[in-house]
Amino acid sequence: MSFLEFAHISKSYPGVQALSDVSFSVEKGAVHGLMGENGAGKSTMIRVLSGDQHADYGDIVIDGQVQKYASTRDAFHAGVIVIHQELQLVPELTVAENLCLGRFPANAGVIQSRQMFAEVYEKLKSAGIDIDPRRKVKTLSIGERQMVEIAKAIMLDARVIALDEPTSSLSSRESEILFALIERLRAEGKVILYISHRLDEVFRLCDSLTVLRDGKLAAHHPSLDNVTREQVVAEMVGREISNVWGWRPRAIGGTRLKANGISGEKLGQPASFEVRSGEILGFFGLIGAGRSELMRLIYAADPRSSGAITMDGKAIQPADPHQAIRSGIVLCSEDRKHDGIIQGRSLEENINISSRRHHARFGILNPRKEVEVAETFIKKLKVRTPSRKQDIVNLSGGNQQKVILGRWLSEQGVKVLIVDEPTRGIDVGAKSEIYEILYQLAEDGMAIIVVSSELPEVMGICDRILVMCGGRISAHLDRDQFSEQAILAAALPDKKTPDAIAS
Amino acid sequence: YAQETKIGFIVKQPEEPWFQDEWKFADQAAKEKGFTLVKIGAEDGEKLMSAIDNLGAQGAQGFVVCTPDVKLGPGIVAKAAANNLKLMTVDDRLVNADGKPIEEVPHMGISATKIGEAVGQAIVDEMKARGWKPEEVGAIRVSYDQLPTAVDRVDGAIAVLKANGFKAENIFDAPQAKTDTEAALNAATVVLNKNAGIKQWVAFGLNDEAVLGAVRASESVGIPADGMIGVGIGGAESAINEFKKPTATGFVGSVIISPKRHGYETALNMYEWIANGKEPEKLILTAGSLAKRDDFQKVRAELGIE
Amino acid sequence: MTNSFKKVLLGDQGLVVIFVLAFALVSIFVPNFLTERNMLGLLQSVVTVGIVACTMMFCLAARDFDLSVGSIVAFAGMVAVMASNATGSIIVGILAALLCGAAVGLVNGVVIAKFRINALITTLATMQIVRGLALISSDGRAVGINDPNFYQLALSKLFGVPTPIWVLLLLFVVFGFVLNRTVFGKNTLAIGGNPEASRLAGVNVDRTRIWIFTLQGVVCAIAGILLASRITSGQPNAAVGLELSVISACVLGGVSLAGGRAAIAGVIVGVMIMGIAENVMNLLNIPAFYQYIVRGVILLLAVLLDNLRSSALGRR
Amino acid sequence: MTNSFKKVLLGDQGLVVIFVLAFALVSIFVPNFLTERNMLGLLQSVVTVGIVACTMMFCLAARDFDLSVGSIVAFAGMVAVMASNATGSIIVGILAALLCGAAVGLVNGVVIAKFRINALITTLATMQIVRGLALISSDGRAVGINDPNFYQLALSKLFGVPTPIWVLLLLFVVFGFVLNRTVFGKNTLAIGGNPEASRLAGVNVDRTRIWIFTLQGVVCAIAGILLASRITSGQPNAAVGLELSVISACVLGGVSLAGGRAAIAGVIVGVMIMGIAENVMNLLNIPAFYQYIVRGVILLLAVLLDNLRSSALGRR
Ligand SMILES: Nc1ncnc2c1ncn2[C@@H]1O[C@H](COP(=O)(O)OP(=O)(O)OP(=O)(O)O)[C@@H](O)[C@H]1O
Ligand SMILES: Nc1ncnc2c1ncn2[C@@H]1O[C@H](COP(=O)(O)OP(=O)(O)OP(=O)(O)O)[C@@H](O)[C@H]1O
Ligand SMILES: [Mg+2]
Ligand SMILES: [Mg+2]
Repeated sequence: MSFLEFAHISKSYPGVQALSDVSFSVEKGAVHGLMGENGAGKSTMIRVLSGDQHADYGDIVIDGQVQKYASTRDAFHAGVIVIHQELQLVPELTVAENLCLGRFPANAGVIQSRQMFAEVYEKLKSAGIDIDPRRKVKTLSIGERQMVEIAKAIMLDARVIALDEPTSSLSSRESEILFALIERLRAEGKVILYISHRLDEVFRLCDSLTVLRDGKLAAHHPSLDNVTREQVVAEMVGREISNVWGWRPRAIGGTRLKANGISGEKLGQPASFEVRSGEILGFFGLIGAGRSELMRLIYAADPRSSGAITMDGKAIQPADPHQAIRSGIVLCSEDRKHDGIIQGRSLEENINISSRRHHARFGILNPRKEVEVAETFIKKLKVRTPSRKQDIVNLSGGNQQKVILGRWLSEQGVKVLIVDEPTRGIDVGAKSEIYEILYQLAEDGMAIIVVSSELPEVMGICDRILVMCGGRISAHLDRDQFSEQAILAAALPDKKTPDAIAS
Repeated sequence: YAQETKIGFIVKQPEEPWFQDEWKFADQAAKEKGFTLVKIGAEDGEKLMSAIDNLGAQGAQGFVVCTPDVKLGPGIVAKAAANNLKLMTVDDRLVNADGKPIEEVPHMGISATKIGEAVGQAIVDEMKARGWKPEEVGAIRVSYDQLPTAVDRVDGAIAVLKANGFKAENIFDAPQAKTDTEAALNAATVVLNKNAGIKQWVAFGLNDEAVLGAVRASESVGIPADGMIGVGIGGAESAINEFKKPTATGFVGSVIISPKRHGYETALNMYEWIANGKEPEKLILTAGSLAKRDDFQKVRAELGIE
Repeated sequence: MTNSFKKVLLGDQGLVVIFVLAFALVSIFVPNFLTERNMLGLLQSVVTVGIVACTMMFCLAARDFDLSVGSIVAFAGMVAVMASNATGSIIVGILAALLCGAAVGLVNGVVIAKFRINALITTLATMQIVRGLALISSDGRAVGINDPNFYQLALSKLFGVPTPIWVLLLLFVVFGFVLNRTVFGKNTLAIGGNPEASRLAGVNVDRTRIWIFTLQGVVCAIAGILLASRITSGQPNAAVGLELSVISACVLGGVSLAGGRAAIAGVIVGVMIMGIAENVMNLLNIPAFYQYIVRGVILLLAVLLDNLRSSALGRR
Repeated sequence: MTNSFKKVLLGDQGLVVIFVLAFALVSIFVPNFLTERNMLGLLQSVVTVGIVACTMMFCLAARDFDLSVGSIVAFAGMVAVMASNATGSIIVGILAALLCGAAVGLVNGVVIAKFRINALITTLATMQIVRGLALISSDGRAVGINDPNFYQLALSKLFGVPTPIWVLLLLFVVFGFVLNRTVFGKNTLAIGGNPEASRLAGVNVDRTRIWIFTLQGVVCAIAGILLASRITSGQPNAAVGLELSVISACVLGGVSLAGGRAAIAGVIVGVMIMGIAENVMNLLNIPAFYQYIVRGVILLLAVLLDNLRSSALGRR
C-alpha cells in the first residue's frame, strides 16, 4: 500500500482554479517527482500538504490516516516537512535558530543554546553543508541561504519531505550535496516529493513522477523505466520541444561595454571584461564566485570602489541604477523576492515601473500604453494570471520571474541587458521562448550578459563564457572551446577533480 | 410654539475638574430654569470654531466660553455673529489683535495674575508664620510656559515674593514637559538636587498638580514637611486629598476659585439675556480664597461647593 | 442584480459603501445633522486633518512616517501672521509660510533619505524643534492679525461654501490624481511595496522621498495658513497631536502602514468618519468622558467592519 | 589593541559605547550631575518610561505597535488606589491593577491577532477607551490614598536606593533574559523578522502576539502602581503622551520599527539618553522653549552618530 496519498484535491483562489481533482500516491522510500508548467499547481499542492493552505475539497492520507490540519504545526506533528519555493528564513536570527524555529530545544521555555548549536552543527556536517550555525542569516549569500533552507529537511525525523525547486539557485556543486542528502533520506525510508523544472535532475533522482497541467493531473508514472524526457515535456506543455536552446550563429558587432578593473566592497579583486554588440556573454561560477556582485557593481546597485566603464567607446559613470538605466544598462537581478517583485502592486505596474518613462508625458501616465505594454508581455511570456490587475504576490514563482523579465524586456533603448539567473524557476516550454527573445534582441544589436549557475544553459545559449572563481575571472572560452570539463575546472577553487562533479 | 432655549457652554480643558465643576453648576442653572445646556470641550482654536458652528447648527441662541487662547477673541466674536449666537466669556477674557480686552463681550472671571498674587501672598504669610528669612529660602517655579495663563499665574506669585524680600537668584525654574504631577516631580527633583545647600523651599505653579509634584520631590530628597511651603491653585480633589492625609505635608494651601459662581451665574445670565433680553454686566470679577488644611471644608462651603 | 450589489459592497470601495450607509443612518436619526449649516460646519472642522492627510497618504504609502505635521501647521500659521504683520502684505505672509513649510519638509526628507535616519525619530525631532521655534518666535503667546483682510481667507465664500472647503476639495482631487495617474504617485507606491526592488528598477528613491516630505511641508503650511485665518491669530500651541488624527484617518481609510497601499477615496472616508464622529457626539451632547469611549469604539467598529467585509470576500 | 578598540566602538554595542562617552562628558562638564542625589533623581525620573519600554521592545520587535500604554498606566494607577481604598488592603489593590492591565492588554492582543485589525488603530482605540474609563471611574478627579503604607511602595529603600529603581533594574534583567534566552523571545524576533516564515515554521504567531500585548498590559500596570504611589494619588490624567516617549526611547536604542531587531542594552541606553537629556537641560537651566529644540537635536544627533558608526563599518 502506498504511504502518502493525495485524494481528489481541489483548490481555488479568486479567479483561479489552482488544482482540480488531483489524485496520486507515493510509496515509502521513494523520490517522487512533481512537474508541470509555471502555474500548473505544484506549489499549491505542496502548500496543501504543509497545512499552509486548506484544500477546498479532497484529503491527504499519510500511512492510512486521513490528515486534518488546522495549521502548519499539525503538519509537523504528522511528520511533514516542506521546503518552500521562496526562502522562508528570518534574516536577523542565526542559522541554528532558523533551523530550530518552531521547535527550539528548551527547558521550561529557556532555550538550551549550547545543545542547539551543537545539534545543528552535527546535522549540517553530516549533510556536508559547510555553514557556521552561529552566523546570522542576513550575512549569507542567496545560495547559502538556499542550503540552510534545505537543511530544514534533516532537522526533524520527518516521514514526508517535500522540496519545491530546491536547486533553482544552486550551482552544480551544491546540487550534488543536496542529491547526496536525498539519497540518504530515501535509504532511510522517507517519502520525498521533488519539484523541479530541470529534467536531468528529475530523471536522475526520481523513482516515480506526476505531471500536472492547468491544475489537473496530466500523467502519473509509477516508474520511470520506460519514460522518455520528450514524453514528459509533451505531457507538461502539450507539444514537443525539439531543442530547448535553439542557438544559431549571428553577426557580432564592435565592443559595446567595456569594464575595466571593477571592484567593490564584496568583490575585492578588480575584474575586467568586455562584451560586444549582438553578443550573448555567459558568466558561470559556483556559489559565492562573485558574479552577481560584479554585475551589481556595473549596474551601480552597489557602490564601486574602483574601475571604469565605457559604453560604445564613451566613458560612463553611473552612480545609481537610475543613471545606469539611462546610460543603457539594465540588470534583472537574481533575488526576485527581495530585489524584483514589488509586493502589493499589480502585474501591470510591476512591468511598467521602469519603461513607463518612454510613454509618460510631463510625469503623467498614459494608461492606454501601460495596458498595451502589460498585455503584450503577459502574452509574449505566457504569464498565467487571471488579469493584468492581479497582485504580483498571487502569482506562482515562475510567473513572477516572467513578469520581472517582462519589466526589462519592455525597456527601450537598452544597449546592455544583464540577466542574473534569468530562467530561475521557469518551465522548459517558456524557457525556449525566453531564449528566442534574447536571440532576437541580440540580433538587433543589443549586448546580453547571462549569469547562470546552470551549466547546460550557459553552454547552450552563449557565444562566449567567462568563468568566475573566488571573485576573479578565471577563464575565458569561445563557443568552440566549450566543454563541461574546461568550465568546471576553471570554476573550482581547488582544481581537484572536475570529472567527479561533472558526471 | 415657543422655541426651546439652548445654551452652549464651551471649555478649553474638559478633563480638568475645574471645568467639570463649572459644567455641573451650569447644569444646575439649566435644571432650575428649564433650558438645554450643550457642553462641548474645545482644546484648541480649531475645535472651538467647529464647536461654535456646531452650536449654530443645533439652533442654540447663545453660549458661554472659556477659550483655549484669549487671542482668539476677534475670531470668536465673528464666528458667534455669523451663527447669530449671543456670547459671554468665563475665566479668560478675550483680547483683540493688539492685546486689549474686547470690552463689549460680557465677562466673568478672575485675572490669572490676581490668582498668582494670592498664591504669593499665601506663601509669604506662611513664611512669616514659620519665621523663615526670605534670603535663605529657595523658590521652585514649576513652569509650563507654553500656556500663557500659566505664565501669568506664576509671574503674579513671583511679583509678591520679590516685593517681600525674596532674592531673584533664589527663584528656580522647573519646566514641566507636560501638565501632570509626574512631570512636575521630575523637574522639581532636579532643582532640589542642584541646590542641595538650600534647606527651606517654597513652590508654586500652574495648578495643584504642579505644586504637588514639587512637594513630592521635596519628600523624595528628604526635605521634611516643615521645610517646604507649597501653595496650589484650584482646590479640587488633588488638594483635598493632601489635606486629608493623616500628617501635614509641605502642601500648605490652595487658592480656590469658585466654580459655582463661574458656572451657575454665567449660564443663568446668558439665559436671562436670551429669554428676557436682560443684558448681563460687562465685567464681573470674582475673588479667589485661600484654603488650608484646617479650614478647607469651611472655605468650600462658603464658596458654595459641596 | 444582487450579485452586482454584493460586488459593490465587498469590492475595493467597500469602506466607501459602509460609510455611505452609516451617513444615511446618522442623517435620519440625529436631529440637526443633515442641515446645510451643520454640513458646512462639519466640513470646516475636517479641513486641517483633511488637507494634511492628502500628503500623509503619500508618506505612509512610501513606508514613511511624519510626526512633525502638527508643529509645521502651527509654525507656518505663526509665520504667515508675523510676516504679513511685519510687511503689511498678506501675499508675502503666505509665501513666507509656504517657504518655511517646504524648508522643514525638505530637511525632514534629506535627513531621512540621504542620512538614512529612521523617519519616526527624524520627524519626532523636527516636531520638537519646529514647535520650539514657534514658541520662541512668539514667546509662547498667540500673535494677532493686523490686517482684517487676512480673515477673508477663511471667511470668504464661493457659491455659499467657504474657501477652505474648496481648498480641501481641490487638494483631494489634485492628490488623488497625482497618486493614481502620475509617475511620482506610482513610484511612491512602488517604494512602499518594495524599496530595494524599486531602486533597482531605476526609481530615484531618495529624490522621491525628499519630494514627498517637501510636499508634506508645503501642504501643512497651507493648512496652517487657513487655520490661522480661521482662528484669527497665529498660535504656537495649535494642532498639537494632529499627527495621530491624520495618521489614523489614513489608516482607517485603508492606507497600509507597511507601505504600498493607498487610495484617495479611502482617505476621504477616513477623514469624514472621524469628523462625523466628533460632530455627532457634540450634536447628541455626549458627556466629555464618554466621548473618549465612543471615539474608540467607532474606530474599532469601522476597521472591524471593513475586515469582516474583506474576509467575507475571502481575501486577507 | 587599537583594532579591538575599534571593534568595541563599531560593534553591535556601539551605541552603548557612545553613550558611555557622552555620559563621561556630561559628568565632567555639567555641575551637580554626577552626585548621588542627582543620579537617584535621574533614575527615578525614567522609571515609568523604562518599565514600559521593556515590553514595548517586544511589541516593536514583533512588528506591532502599542499606543495605549499611557492610558493603561493611568488607569491601573487609579484602580490600584480605588481598590485598596475600597478593600483596605494594598495587596488587593495591586492585584486588581495588575489584573486590569492584563485584561486591557489581552483585549488588545486578541483584537489584533485574532481579528487581524491594525495594531495602530486598535491601540489608538483602546487608548481612548481606557482613558475614558479612568476619567469616568473617578469623575475626572484625582483619587487620594487612604492607607499611607501605599506611599512606601515608592518611598522605601534598599541599600539606599528607592524600590522603584530596583523594580526597573529587575525588569530590565528579566526581559533581557526573556528576549535572548527563551523560546518566547526568539519567537517574537522571528515574527517581526519574517512573519510568513515563522508561521510556516509552526510558530504560534497569534498566541505569541496575544502574550506580548498581555505582558505589556501587566508591565504598564506595574508602572502605574509605582507612579500612583510616587505621586500619592491616582490621577486620571497621568502619563498622557507616554507612548511617544517610550517608542522613541526604543527606536533610539536600535529597536527596528520594521520588526525583528531588538536588544535590551540598546533600550536601556535609549531610555537613559532621553532621561539624561531632560535632567541636564534642567540642571543647565535651559529655558522651556529652547528645551524643545535641544531635545530634537539630541535625538537626531544620537541616531546620526549611530548611523555614521555603522556605515563606517560598512553595514547598512
Ligand atoms: N494566493 C493566491 N491568490 C491567487 N492565486 C494564486 C495564489 N497562489 C497561487 N495562485 C495561482 O494558483 C496557480 C497555481 O500556482 P502554483 O504556485 O501552485 O504554481 P506552480 O506550479 O508552483 O508554478 P511555478 O512553477 O511557477 O512555481 C497559479 O495560477 C497562481 O497564479
Ligand atoms: N549580504 C551579504 N553580506 C555579507 N556577505 C555577502 C552578502 N551577500 C553575499 N555575500 C558574500 O559575497 C560573496 C559572493 O556572493 P554570491 O554568492 O551572491 O556570488 P555569486 O557568484 O553571484 O553566486 P550566486 O549568485 O550563485 O549565489 C559570497 O562569499 C557571499 O558570502
Ligand atoms: Mg511553484
Ligand atoms: Mg548570483
